[in-house]
Amino acid sequence: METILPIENELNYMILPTLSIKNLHKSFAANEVLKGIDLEAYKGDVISILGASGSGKSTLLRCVNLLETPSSGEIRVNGELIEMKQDKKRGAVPVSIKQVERIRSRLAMVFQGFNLWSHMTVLENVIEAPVHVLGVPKKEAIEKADAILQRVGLYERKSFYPGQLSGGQQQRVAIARALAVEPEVMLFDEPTSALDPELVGEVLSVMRGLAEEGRTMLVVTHEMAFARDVSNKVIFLHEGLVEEQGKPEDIFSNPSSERFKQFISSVY
Amino acid sequence: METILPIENELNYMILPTLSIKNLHKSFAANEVLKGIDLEAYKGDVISILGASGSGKSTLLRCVNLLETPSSGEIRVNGELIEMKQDKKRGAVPVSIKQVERIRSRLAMVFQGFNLWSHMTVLENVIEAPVHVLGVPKKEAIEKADAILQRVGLYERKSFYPGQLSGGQQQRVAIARALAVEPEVMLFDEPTSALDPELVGEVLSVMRGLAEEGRTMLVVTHEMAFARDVSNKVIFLHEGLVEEQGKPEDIFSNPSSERFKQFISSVY
Amino acid sequence: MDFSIFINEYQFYLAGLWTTVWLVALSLLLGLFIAVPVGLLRSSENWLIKGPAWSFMYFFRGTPLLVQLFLIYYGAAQFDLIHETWLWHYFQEAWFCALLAFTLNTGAYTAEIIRGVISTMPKSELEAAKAYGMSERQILRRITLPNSLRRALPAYSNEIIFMIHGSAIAGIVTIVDITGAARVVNARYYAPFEAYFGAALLYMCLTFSVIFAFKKWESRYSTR
Amino acid sequence: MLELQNYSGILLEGAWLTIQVALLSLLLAVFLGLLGASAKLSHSVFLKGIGTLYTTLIRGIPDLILMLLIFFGGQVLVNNLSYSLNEWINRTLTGFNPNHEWAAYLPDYINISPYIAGIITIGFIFGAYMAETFRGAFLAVEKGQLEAATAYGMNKYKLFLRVMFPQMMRHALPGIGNNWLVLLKTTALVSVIGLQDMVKIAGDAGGSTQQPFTFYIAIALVFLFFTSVSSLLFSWAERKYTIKTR
Amino acid sequence: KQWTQIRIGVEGAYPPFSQTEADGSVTGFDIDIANALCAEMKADCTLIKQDWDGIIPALMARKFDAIVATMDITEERKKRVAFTNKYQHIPARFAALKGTEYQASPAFMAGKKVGVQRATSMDLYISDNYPEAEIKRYGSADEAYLDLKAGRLDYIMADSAAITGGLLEKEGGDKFELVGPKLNDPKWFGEGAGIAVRQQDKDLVDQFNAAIKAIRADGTYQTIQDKYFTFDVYGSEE
Ligand SMILES: Nc1ncnc2c1ncn2[C@@H]1O[C@H](COP(=O)(O)OP(=O)(O)OP(=O)(O)O)[C@@H](O)[C@H]1O
Ligand SMILES: Nc1ncnc2c1ncn2[C@@H]1O[C@H](COP(=O)(O)OP(=O)(O)OP(=O)(O)O)[C@@H](O)[C@H]1O
Ligand SMILES: [Mg+2]
Ligand SMILES: [Mg+2]
Repeated sequence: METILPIENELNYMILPTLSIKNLHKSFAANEVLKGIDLEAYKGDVISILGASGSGKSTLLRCVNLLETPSSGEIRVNGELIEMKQDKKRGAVPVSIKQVERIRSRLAMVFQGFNLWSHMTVLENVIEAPVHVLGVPKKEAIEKADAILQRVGLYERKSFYPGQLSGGQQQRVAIARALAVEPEVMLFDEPTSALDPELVGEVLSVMRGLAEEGRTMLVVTHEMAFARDVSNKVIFLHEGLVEEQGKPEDIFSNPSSERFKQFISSVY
Repeated sequence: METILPIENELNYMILPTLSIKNLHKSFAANEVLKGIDLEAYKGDVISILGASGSGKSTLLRCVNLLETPSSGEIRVNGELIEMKQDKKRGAVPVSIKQVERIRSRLAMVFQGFNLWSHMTVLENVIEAPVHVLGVPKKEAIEKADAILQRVGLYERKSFYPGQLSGGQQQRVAIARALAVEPEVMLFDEPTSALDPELVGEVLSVMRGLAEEGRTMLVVTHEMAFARDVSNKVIFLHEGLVEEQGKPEDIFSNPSSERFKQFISSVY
Repeated sequence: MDFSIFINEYQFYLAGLWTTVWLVALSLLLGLFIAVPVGLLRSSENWLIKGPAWSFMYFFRGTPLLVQLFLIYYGAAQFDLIHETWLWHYFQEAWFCALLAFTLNTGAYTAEIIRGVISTMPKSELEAAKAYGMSERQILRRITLPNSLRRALPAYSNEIIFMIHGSAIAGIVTIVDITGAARVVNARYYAPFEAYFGAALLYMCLTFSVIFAFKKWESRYSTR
Repeated sequence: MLELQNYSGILLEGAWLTIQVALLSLLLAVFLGLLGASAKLSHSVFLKGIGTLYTTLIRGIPDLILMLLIFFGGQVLVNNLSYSLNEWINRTLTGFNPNHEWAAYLPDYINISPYIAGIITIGFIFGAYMAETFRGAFLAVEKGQLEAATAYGMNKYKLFLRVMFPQMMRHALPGIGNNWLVLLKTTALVSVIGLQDMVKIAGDAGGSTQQPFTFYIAIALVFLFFTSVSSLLFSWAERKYTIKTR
Repeated sequence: KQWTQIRIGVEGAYPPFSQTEADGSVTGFDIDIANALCAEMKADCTLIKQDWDGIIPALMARKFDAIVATMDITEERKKRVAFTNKYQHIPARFAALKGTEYQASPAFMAGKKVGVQRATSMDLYISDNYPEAEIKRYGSADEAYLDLKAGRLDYIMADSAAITGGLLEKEGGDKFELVGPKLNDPKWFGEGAGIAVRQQDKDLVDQFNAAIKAIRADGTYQTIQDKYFTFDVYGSEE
């Protein structure tokens, strides 16, 4: 059942970061949303990204897998630099779309609204990328998908369509879909904001499981409790910059930034 | 500005309850959702209704103003019984639709999705019921509406259409519309579930203001903090019955029901 | 191409244009009078009320306008009830037959538009109206109708354009509308391309004015 | 009624012709519609212009006029074109070889029968309406669905085939159904350019027998039958293709 | 150039010259003549049915090479197409309900409803001579007969033989009669009906002219005429 073996965290700090972002800038027209973000994630890291609405959290995640093209900066996945060049009209653009597609297939995004493909069953959603992007033989992909679905507790629903599932179930399918590509890094954009409190609990416990397994994860979240209890690093974005960062046990009890102090006090 | 004077709570316990529900049952076909609910709200009461998804919270609220007709049971508003008779085809139906319309005009519902009338401006939404249902002269209604809008901070937007407002603003218009009919009881159905954390804070603070003013309110909510800090009574629905009820300070620290204990522990 | 034809015969075309305009405008107006009650009846739950409205709409939306026109124009004379009574006074006129066919046709289509917007009226807004104690009639007058009217505009502007297009068949039953004029000009000069091109230009002016007017009207609502 | 029986054979043939014309035009319309929608959605200003011109012009001109224009004007255009191409080839060849003898390399005329003209015209007209339907359907596909595909590394082509197209069809189906019903009724107009379809036959028969009402009501019923069957088929298809929900 | 393959346009709604049968085939005087001419010329002919309205444009658009459809040889048409010699010549007449008065004066005809087939020589005649009349133009003569019977028209005007064959001798035709004089003023009605071809196809005109002469001479024409008419439809020999 266990498809990925947990790896000791300490060991990995000595080797390459799985994901490294250097001096990332992103503007929409005249509006500079990200003003130089640095971030490194090592294998097994679970990084929570906090910030007020509009602070650029989603934009940051979307830049990582190039759903948005950054204005400037460096992104490396497992040491491989995504090559970019300046284009007069469109700003920075990737040099090789092939490379981007390959790198995207190693990152997996779990969208806020899940974005499951509504014309495919649960199983089809999960095997789509392995079969049609990675070229895994269909039979093999199904076997693996079955195992993953079992794990997130959805094996019985595998021939349902997304519209027939509850929010929490859809969220778990989205996670299963992401797991199926054995990603280097999983990106979560507010994975619980549309769920009711009981479902929130359900989803967070699945994510906690992934963390324990040693998955590398970037999680945009409003759940302080999750940031505090599950992640090993917290980043607080404010006005396009990393305003505060550190281990959760440190920064929640001892915030250095005024703005962060205010932020955590305003959240119920 | 202050249109309604706060009244001492203690005084009111001696007189009639504003809203009283006795042994309310409601079935959809074979599915009995409410299995005998009793509830009394006195002037100035703020009652939070908690419960898992599907436990019948919305159904209860909708029965109160007869958007659903109860299968059996008694509903009294200010002592006046809503008369019902048994109809072979449709179950219990109100005897006099006139009476129902009159009683509805004394209750005001704030819907989860706001349900503002999209073809009317903010001001028109607010004066619609006073002018066309209660027969208040238009000029007078506008004056009062202006005062209410000022209070919820939307006076400047009064000639906007709902589609031009943000979620939090729409929510406040919905509250203003409810206030304008000077209702005996305000019914809120998950007033914050669709909002982001900062807007949640904004809306809750408006509601807290209403509570301090001595409004009678029934609030279906997932916000434990609201239930704890603002309401003076909490009801927990489970399988169609009131499983736990009491003052928030008592039941949160000292829940008697196993199920309620579990429910509050699952909520972050 | 020889555009002198179009220039020589422009008065003829203008007369045709006028015929098209009043024929279509009058049909639309009368059609609307039929459509509102029929659309409301069709929205009823009761089959006794809904049935006749349904059959009317079913027939006129299910068959070609051309066939409807032929049925009325050529078919009417087959019935003594029409042919031998005062009714014939009207039915013998081609314009009356065309007006009747167009009116019934657009009436049926417009009724469907009305039924559609009423049935897609946001339930939530109706519930809000109920919750504030409005009576059924008040809800219809204050909420359903004004809200629906606005949503019906785009579909109705389409219906007007279809009606302008559809009216081109009036020329087939001796009416000298734009198409009729083009046919006569074609017959006179044996120059179909020029004759029909002229007609096409006039129709384009008509439809684009309608589209433009409705864009203006709709833009008043667009930001809401 | 006897007359109706006498003519029933040829009326049925006419009905069959109506169906053929309608189906073939539908095919052409879907093809042109996809092209038109792609053009309108493309980033090229030129293609966009062509697409917009196409859909706008068609919306401006009645079907009947277009039909007359294409049937008569189009024929003249095509034949003059092939005629002058022939001339041109011959002249060039004479340039190389003065002894060259004039010959028709392209057909001297291309006969556009009312059948073909009807199909082309109706297909061309409804291609424009289909283009609008498809464009709307493409735009109705949720952006998130496409982003998910991009995020999982699909290329443009796979994205179109695996996600865009199947999702688009679902949004397009009601529009296609509507267009089909209108198209079916528009085939009645081909009688005007002389095709022996139901309407034309009913007209001729009504004229000869002096019972136009009988014949027209008969074909009205046939049309009702066609439209009803189509509606049933389409609502079945829509049910089949709607995304399943709770 | 000798033509061996000829496509001929016919109308199919102008009995007895051409009419459409219940099975969809076309028959009539024009059809028989066309077939006889083709046999005479040893040409392979295809008959193509075309509404009167578009028959000349269709010829010019090369939909077919010749028109055999009782088309009067008029100056107006000669500007567009070439004609063979006539192959028949029948005067035009008015028809109306029995007992209807008719006077050949513009004042009398003012406001009267007259039906004609669009783009015929009759159309032109009425337009020029009775501009005050309410002229209703139809795509085919059959449609005009229908409206006359229905009472929408006071008069119709067409070739006398066509009226006889298409209206008077048909069911319900006994209520109507021909009125007014025979009309054959060459100004409007030309010198009879000929076969129209494109102006550049002079060789085809010659071919047809020879064939017409031949079938007149060998009795084929007479046989065909007797099948449809009891009188001479050719008129005087040139
Ligand atoms: N495509 C875009 N074009 C222009 N501006 C954009 C675009 N996407 C985002 N922005 C702007 O960038 C800023 C950051 O947006 P982003 O979605 O990253 O915020 P966020 O931190 O995810 O907020 P939330 O918590 O509300 O999701 C906002 O001010 C937004 O208006
Ligand atoms: N119109 C209806 N017809 C049939 N069943 C219904 C209807 N409305 C509600 N129900 C059922 O009644 C039960 C209670 O529904 P209700 O909407 O009251 O739940 P709730 O407590 O408000 O849940 P949530 O927190 O998800 O809004 C559910 O099982 C639901 O399926
Ligand atoms: Mg975001
Ligand atoms: Mg609810």
